[in-house]
Amino acid sequence: MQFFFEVLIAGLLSGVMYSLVALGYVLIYKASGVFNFAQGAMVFFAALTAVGLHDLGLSLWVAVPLTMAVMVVLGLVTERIVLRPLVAQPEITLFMATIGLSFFIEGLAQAIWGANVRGLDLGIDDVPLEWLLDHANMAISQFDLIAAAIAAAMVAALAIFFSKTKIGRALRAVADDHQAALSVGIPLHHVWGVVWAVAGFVALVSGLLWGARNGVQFSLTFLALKALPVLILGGFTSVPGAIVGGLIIGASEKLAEVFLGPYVGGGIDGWFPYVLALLFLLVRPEGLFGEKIIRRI
Amino acid sequence: MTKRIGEVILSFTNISLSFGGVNALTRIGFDVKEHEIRAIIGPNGAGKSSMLNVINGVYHPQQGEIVFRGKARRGMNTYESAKSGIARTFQNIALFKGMSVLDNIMTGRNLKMRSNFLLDALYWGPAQREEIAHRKKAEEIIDFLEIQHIRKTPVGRLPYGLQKRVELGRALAAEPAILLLDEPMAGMNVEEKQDMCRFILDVNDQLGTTIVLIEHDMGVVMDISDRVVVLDYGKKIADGTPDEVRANQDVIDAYLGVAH
Amino acid sequence: MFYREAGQFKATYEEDSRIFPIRQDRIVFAFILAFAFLGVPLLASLGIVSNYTFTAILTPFLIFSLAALGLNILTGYAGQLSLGTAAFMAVGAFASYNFMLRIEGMPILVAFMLGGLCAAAVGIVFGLPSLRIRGFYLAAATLATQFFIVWCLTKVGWFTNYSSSGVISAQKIVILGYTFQSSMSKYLFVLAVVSVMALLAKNMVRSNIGRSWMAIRDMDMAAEVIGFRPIRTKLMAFAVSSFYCGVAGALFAYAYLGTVEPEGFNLDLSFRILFMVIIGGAGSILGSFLGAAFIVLLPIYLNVLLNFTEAATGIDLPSGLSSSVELMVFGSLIIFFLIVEPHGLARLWQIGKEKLRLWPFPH
Amino acid sequence: MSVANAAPEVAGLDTFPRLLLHHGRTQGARPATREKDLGIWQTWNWSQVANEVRALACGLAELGFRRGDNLAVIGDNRPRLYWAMAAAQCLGGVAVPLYQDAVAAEMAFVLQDAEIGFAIVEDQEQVDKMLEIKSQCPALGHILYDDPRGLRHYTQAGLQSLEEVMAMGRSHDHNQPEFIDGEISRGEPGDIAVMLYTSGTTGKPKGVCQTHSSFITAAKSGCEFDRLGPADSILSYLPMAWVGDHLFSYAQAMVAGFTINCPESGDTVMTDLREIGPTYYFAPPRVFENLLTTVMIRMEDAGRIKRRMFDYFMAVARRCGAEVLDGRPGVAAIDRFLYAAGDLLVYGPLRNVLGMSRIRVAYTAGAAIGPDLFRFYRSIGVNLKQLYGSTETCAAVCLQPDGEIKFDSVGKPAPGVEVRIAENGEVLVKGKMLLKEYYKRPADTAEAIDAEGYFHTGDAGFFDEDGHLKIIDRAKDVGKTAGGAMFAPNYIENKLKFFSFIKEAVAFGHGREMVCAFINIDMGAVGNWAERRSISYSGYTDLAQKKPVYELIRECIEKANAELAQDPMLCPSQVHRFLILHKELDPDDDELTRTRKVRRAFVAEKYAVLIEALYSDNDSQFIETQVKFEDGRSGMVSADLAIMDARVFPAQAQRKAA
Amino acid sequence: MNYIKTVLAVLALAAAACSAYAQEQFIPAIDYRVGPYAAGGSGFFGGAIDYMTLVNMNGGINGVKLIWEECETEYNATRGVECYERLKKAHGGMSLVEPLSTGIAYGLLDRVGQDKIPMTTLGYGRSDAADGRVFPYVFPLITSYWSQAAAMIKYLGEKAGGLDKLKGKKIVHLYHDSAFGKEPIPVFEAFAKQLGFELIKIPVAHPGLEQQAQWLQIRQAKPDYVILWGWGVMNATALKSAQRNGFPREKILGVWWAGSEEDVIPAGAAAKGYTTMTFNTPGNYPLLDEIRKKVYGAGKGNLEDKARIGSVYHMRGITAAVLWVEAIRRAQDKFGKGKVMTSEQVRWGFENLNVDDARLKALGAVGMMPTVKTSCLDHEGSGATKVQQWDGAKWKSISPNWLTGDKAMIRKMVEESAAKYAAEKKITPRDCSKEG
Repeated sequence: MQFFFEVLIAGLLSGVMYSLVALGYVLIYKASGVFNFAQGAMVFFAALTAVGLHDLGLSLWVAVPLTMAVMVVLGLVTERIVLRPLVAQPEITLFMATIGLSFFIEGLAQAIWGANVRGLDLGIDDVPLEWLLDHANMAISQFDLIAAAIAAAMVAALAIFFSKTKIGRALRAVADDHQAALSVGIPLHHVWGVVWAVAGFVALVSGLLWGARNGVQFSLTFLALKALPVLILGGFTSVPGAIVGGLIIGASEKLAEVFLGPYVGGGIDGWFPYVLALLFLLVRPEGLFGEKIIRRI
Repeated sequence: MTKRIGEVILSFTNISLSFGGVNALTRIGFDVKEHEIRAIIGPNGAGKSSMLNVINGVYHPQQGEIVFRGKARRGMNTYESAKSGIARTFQNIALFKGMSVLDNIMTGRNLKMRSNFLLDALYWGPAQREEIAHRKKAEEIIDFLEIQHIRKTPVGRLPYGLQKRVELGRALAAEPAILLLDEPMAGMNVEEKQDMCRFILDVNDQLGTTIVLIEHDMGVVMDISDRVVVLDYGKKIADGTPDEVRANQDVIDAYLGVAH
Repeated sequence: MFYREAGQFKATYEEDSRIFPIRQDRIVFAFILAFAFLGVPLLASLGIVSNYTFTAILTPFLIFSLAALGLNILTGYAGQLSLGTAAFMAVGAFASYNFMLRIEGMPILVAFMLGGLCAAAVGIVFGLPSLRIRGFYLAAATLATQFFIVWCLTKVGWFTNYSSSGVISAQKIVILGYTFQSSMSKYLFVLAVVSVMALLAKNMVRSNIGRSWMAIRDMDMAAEVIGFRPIRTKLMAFAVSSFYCGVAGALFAYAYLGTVEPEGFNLDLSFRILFMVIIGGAGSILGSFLGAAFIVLLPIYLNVLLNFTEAATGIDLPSGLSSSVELMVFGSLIIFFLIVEPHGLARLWQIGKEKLRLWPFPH
Repeated sequence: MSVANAAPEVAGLDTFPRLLLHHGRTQGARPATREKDLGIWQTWNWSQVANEVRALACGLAELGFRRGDNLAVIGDNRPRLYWAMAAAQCLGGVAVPLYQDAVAAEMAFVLQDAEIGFAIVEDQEQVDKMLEIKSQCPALGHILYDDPRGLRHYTQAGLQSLEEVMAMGRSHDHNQPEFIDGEISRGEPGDIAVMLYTSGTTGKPKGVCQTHSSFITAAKSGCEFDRLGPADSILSYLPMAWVGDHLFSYAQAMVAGFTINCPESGDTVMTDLREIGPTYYFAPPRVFENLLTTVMIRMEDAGRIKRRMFDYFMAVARRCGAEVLDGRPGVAAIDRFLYAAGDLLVYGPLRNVLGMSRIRVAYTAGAAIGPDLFRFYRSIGVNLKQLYGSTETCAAVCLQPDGEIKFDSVGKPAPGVEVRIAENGEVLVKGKMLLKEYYKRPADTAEAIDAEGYFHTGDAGFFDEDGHLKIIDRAKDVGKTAGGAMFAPNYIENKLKFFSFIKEAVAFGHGREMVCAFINIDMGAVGNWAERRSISYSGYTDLAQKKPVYELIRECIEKANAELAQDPMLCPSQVHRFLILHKELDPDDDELTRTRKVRRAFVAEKYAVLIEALYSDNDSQFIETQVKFEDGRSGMVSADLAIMDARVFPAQAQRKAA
Repeated sequence: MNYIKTVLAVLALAAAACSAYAQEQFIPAIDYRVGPYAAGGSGFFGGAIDYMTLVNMNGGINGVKLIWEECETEYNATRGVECYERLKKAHGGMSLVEPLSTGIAYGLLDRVGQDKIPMTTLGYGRSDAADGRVFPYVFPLITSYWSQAAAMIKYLGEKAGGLDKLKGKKIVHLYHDSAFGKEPIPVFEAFAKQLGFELIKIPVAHPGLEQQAQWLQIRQAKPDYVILWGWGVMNATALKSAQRNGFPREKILGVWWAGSEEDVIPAGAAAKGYTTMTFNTPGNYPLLDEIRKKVYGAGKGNLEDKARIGSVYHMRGITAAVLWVEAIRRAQDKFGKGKVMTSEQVRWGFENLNVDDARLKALGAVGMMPTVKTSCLDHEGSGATKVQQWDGAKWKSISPNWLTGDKAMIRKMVEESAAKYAAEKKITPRDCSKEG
């Protein structure tokens, strides 16, 4: 039983990390209806830029805000060059465009910073908490706990941003109804620009955390694959969905791998979250917190 | 010009339908006779569309009985309904936008097609013969509705009025026993309305199709229907010939109420 | 401009419903086919077309076209977004391999058919969720197929005949005693298979089954009301699409790579094929070919072009940088094409053709 | 064309039914009639047509149609209506095609005049008209319709579908197969085959009786002239009641055995033309003009490069196109090369989009055609020619031979036709193709055909040095100005109408000091012109009174004046003042004939106020006019019309002298 | 370097089929410098190109200059095949091919046989290709996965104090869930049976960004050793996860694809103490100095970052190039010095390699790589490996001698597997006794 909890807690903690990545997708999808496949590339780009600047001798305190600025510019430019000309096109086209964008960003990142892998030390030791190890024989990494805290803080910050600031409210209006938002005079492009910038920020945070966890390297772009089932489960448009979905996916994938894996040869955490999400969707086609799709005739 | 109105082919008793506690229809009962034009009218939100959706199996009423051709049914789904000869049009045009007018009308014939996908893939022998036989039928409908000039145009590019006509064509292609028309004249100009009326009357007259139609515009309906049911807030408030309905005080109130 | 349609009237429905109703199109198409079947081999025998063209460009182009065609049936015609194409290809490849391996004297074409059918069966199973799920949710859900199938093929040794490397080595293609060994003969083999299957696909999409797919795609509620059964229609689309992908996968293994590992059929491949469909044009048979050509050829030409530019200008980018620039240009071009014509190259072609037909009038 | 494509030369083929039977026997499998219906070109071959006509004829006979009876045929160009004419002729009856767009009242006159007992009509619309006037036409006992749509509940006596009649006929023919053959053999070439009502610019229409012989002669000479044969095909889209259509779609088709193609509907003529791509084509100048206008308007929207290419090659075509078409020597090699390039890039595609790729011979007639217009079609390789004729002459007096095309002449007399110019300049014609008589109007007949057998055409004209006939105007319209100079209003009007911006013009000057004119602008061309200059307008009346439009028209008139000044005879006819009418002249308002000729006298009377204003010093005039709308209602249109002066030029000859 | 590349590119484009390169031996560089594995690709091919540059600077192979052309594959099999086909006939025909990618190597397996071009797969690819009778054109030089697995067991046995001490021990095989990770399983299973240790197989799904579940299982199992058979990001993640689960890195033994700087740097401090297999001894050698001095000194070095000279991948690339050059040299000895060798002749060279200590000494690479002696039967030629340990800043060799596992056993498995392949593909193995 103790082992079960250990796995569960580990799963929940990884789940938070997944949520963090998923959050970026949700923001953009919610505001502009674009499934931004390039979010993974953005995570990679953000992390690489921060580390690259750091390696040039800047302190993290300078490198991170600088990267933030770069991400905002990237977001705004993307909105202007890629999305605006494609407005009102089918979702799939936009989706494809973001894949093209991800190629571009991946190429750009490597062109600027090279293909070398880099380590990132945020100064948080990724070691099990001694106390827990000693008393409960549970290996819970303090890094994970801190990362979870950061993720939670982020969600809280986003919540405040959405509900308290003018632009945040505009964003919600846009998410609810593009037409309505237009008619009350909210500049749609402006809002989209902001959303992309915010998504860039989310990418930076997840890039830093994941980069510190696994090293800053191209494979960070694969994080998209971890975020997808979270999105399906939680719903593309729901911030709480991303969090809850992440927790469910994280926990279940670990439990499945540990307790189910050995019976089928293991390595199932690649597909298990997807199958889980799929089964879930069969029951609730719009995801956990997604808006119910009403079919009118 | 005499009409051969036949026996009752479709009747409703005590139909009630609700969505999450909101009553859309409350104990509705009326019947439809063969070869007649039966109109369901009422102010917005009166439950007209719900009624139509009940008829062709999109909604399943919680209560009540539907008898179609002497057989009671309640849980019939849309496919079975189509199979048994009920075709319909939609209030907001539901054409297949990516397909041509001809293809849209051909889809209406799908239930009459026997060939399977393997033969389709070969496009040979029976499959081709069948396709051509149905093409001919579709062409007759195109001719009937006078839309020859747009035969191969993708429907998405057509103006609204023509789209409505194509949709009628698609429904007719199924050679239905009962044709349900959901606000066939909504959003049309006077000329288009006249055309549509002519087509509806022609369909009824020449093909003998029973027509159940919903319409918001009372004037048009009164001119072309044989009998009219009036709904208001999900309840039936009148039923009878256009003249009877016109004289009915409840109807006048309901419509005046809307007018305010 | 080159169309002379006046006088090409149709006196029967047979004539009117031909695949190429315009005579000029028929001529051009016949020319293309003749060129592909006779001209290219002839040029090759003259030494103008090299082996490289066959094995590295034409053969993969045709195979990817077939896979894109399969996905196009599902996504472009039936409107069901799928990211599991590579998995269906894998099923086709591995199933064909096993049929060949385990049944003595199995004719290769039958093995391909059976491989395709296995893919179709898998397609039906994984298509079941489409009855309830739509759009991106479905797309993401099809990823389950992608990962699960590849996992299964890696995991279950039987599929790879317990090969220690977990790979399969495709048997020789032998038909009626003739071994398709040379690159040209493999090309011709693939070309024949792809041509026939493209024809069948075209026939399907212009008859009732195709209309049922498009109806479901355009307005599923209305499709149901006029009597198309969504279950049947969607699953049929999944089955046919997967069949095509399965055969493409088998060709990929047999006529192209030779030895494949399950990992070869990864998500990357699925994405590439989806790209072909979208860039080429969803809902267009021709689009599948154009898209495949674009995605297969573009990186090669970019690579060649970049090398050439470097050489011509004397600027020598570090190897890593030039590769990165290549990737950036590729990404940008995709975005560019999507912006210029979101409905794909086929639409561009269509517009161009319309322009030629209306020439000298503007479109 | 191949050898096979030659008109049959068999003796005894002297009536249309015999010709039909001959084709049914000798080229039974070749297409005779096509009709765009249900999405495809339904095709009947000659033997099928022969059978259908037999059935129809027998059916008619069964219903009591007898030798000498007149059969009204009313409707769009439908195969069965053409067959009906043949069926009537089989029985020794006379086909009387009527203009299908005429209102019931107009039809009533013809039905009464021709004592019609049988009418074969197209559809419900025509049936309704028949029923409406039935009481006025007691003889009308049978109304047979082609398209049963909407007629299910019509229970009137004598109303029957053609289908039924033909079924009846088939069994009749089956029972007495010799009947119809006997009837056909009793037919004489001198029998009246068809009666065409002339719309007539004045008075009530007259029935022109034409015999088999006259139409067959006319058709034969035309077919030989242009080597028409069974392989040719034509689009039959002009009113069946019009002599041109009867000649081309019926008589010549029967003689040469070529295919006629009936369009799906009036709206789809252009598409159908393009699909069929006929080899032989006829259209009045108006159609060619509209086509050219469409071409020019559409080219305006083309991209800059394409437009420049188009303009460049059109210039090349103007330079040498007509010469290349005529195969005349003396075209520079470079021009030949450029023309070939142009043919690939512009002319060929243009012919294709206009549906004229396969045309060997195209004719125009009925009104004067502008030289620019004429030259345009010839220069892009369409062998467009003019012919001259009238209902009374089976439309076959003069034809332009290949290679001898002059823009301002109507060609040489057709084989077997004698043409003479009377002293007063009127064109007189004699030949086998002349009418037999005006139906029940001996006085009119005697007036039209003089003792020597010459038919007085009423047109004024003269032969030029090459023996080509030039037509200037209606003889009776040619007048004199107060100064004594010749005044040919039509000539002036046509000159003006050659400008694409001017749709209609009415010139006045008889007995006046100077010539003045009313102008109708062409809504399409001027509207487009205005849009490109961002001049906004609400409708015709508004647009017509715009100052820039007046200036535009003034430029056109001054150009015409300059041309008129070239000819000493016509120099005094230059237009001094003009105004643009506030409404379009309309046949519904009786201002034009159904064939869109101006009813000069009527217009002069209706707009007397305006004419006075033209000859006064006023620069504007108020007018209020009643108009009829399409739905039959009528209303008033009023406007304050501006009047403008146009520059006139001194006569060339005088200047030289001076 | 710049000049050469420019010239080559121009020539390649202008007249690819031309045969004017009489004095140049063409070797393609089918590499990958973008994507998740770019670090490995750029290091390996950087090393190979650096060495070839050096050879040319030193006058080529008996006067025959080497030329090469790069082609980006993005580690994608289709593009790799395209590159191969594109370069196959370039510059007078390729002498040999080294794809450094399992997927591409499989794609080329049949092709090289048909084209008669030898393919080297240094330390990856099919282990059974060591049987030169069935795979005449494939050379898994130095060591295959199976040899490596055997060496691993030998090392762990030594570490435990003798192979017999492994009895009863628990060894986890943590592997990339793909053909690559599964390859050594038969060997481990055979040893587990023979030596009596418990083998626990734990797969990690690609790409392996998240391994908490696997490491919890490992923590639960409390193994004595963990064999890390990983690739790409999986390695760094594994080390980090080991750290967060308190598993000592000293007890992790990585495969050589998990044993480069690129695998440990991202893991930072978590990698310290981690051991892996390698077939180069880390350190500095005269050869490296020569490259530094001559090649980089002249500004012709291929690596952007000079610090990477002598890194694992770089050295591995040099090693590959050394073997290529030696094979060509060997072929020249037989077929004519100073001549350009055909690929068939180069193949013979590969089959008759004999890079002994003397030769290595001449090259300035003694100890950097094991000696290699191939034959018709044995295309591997060595099987010797070393174990290295990450001290937090660099790799250090911790096995003084070259390690070789149970050669006889591996050979038996190779022959069985090759025979099965031959049967499946209907190949008649060569008779080695008849080979020259």
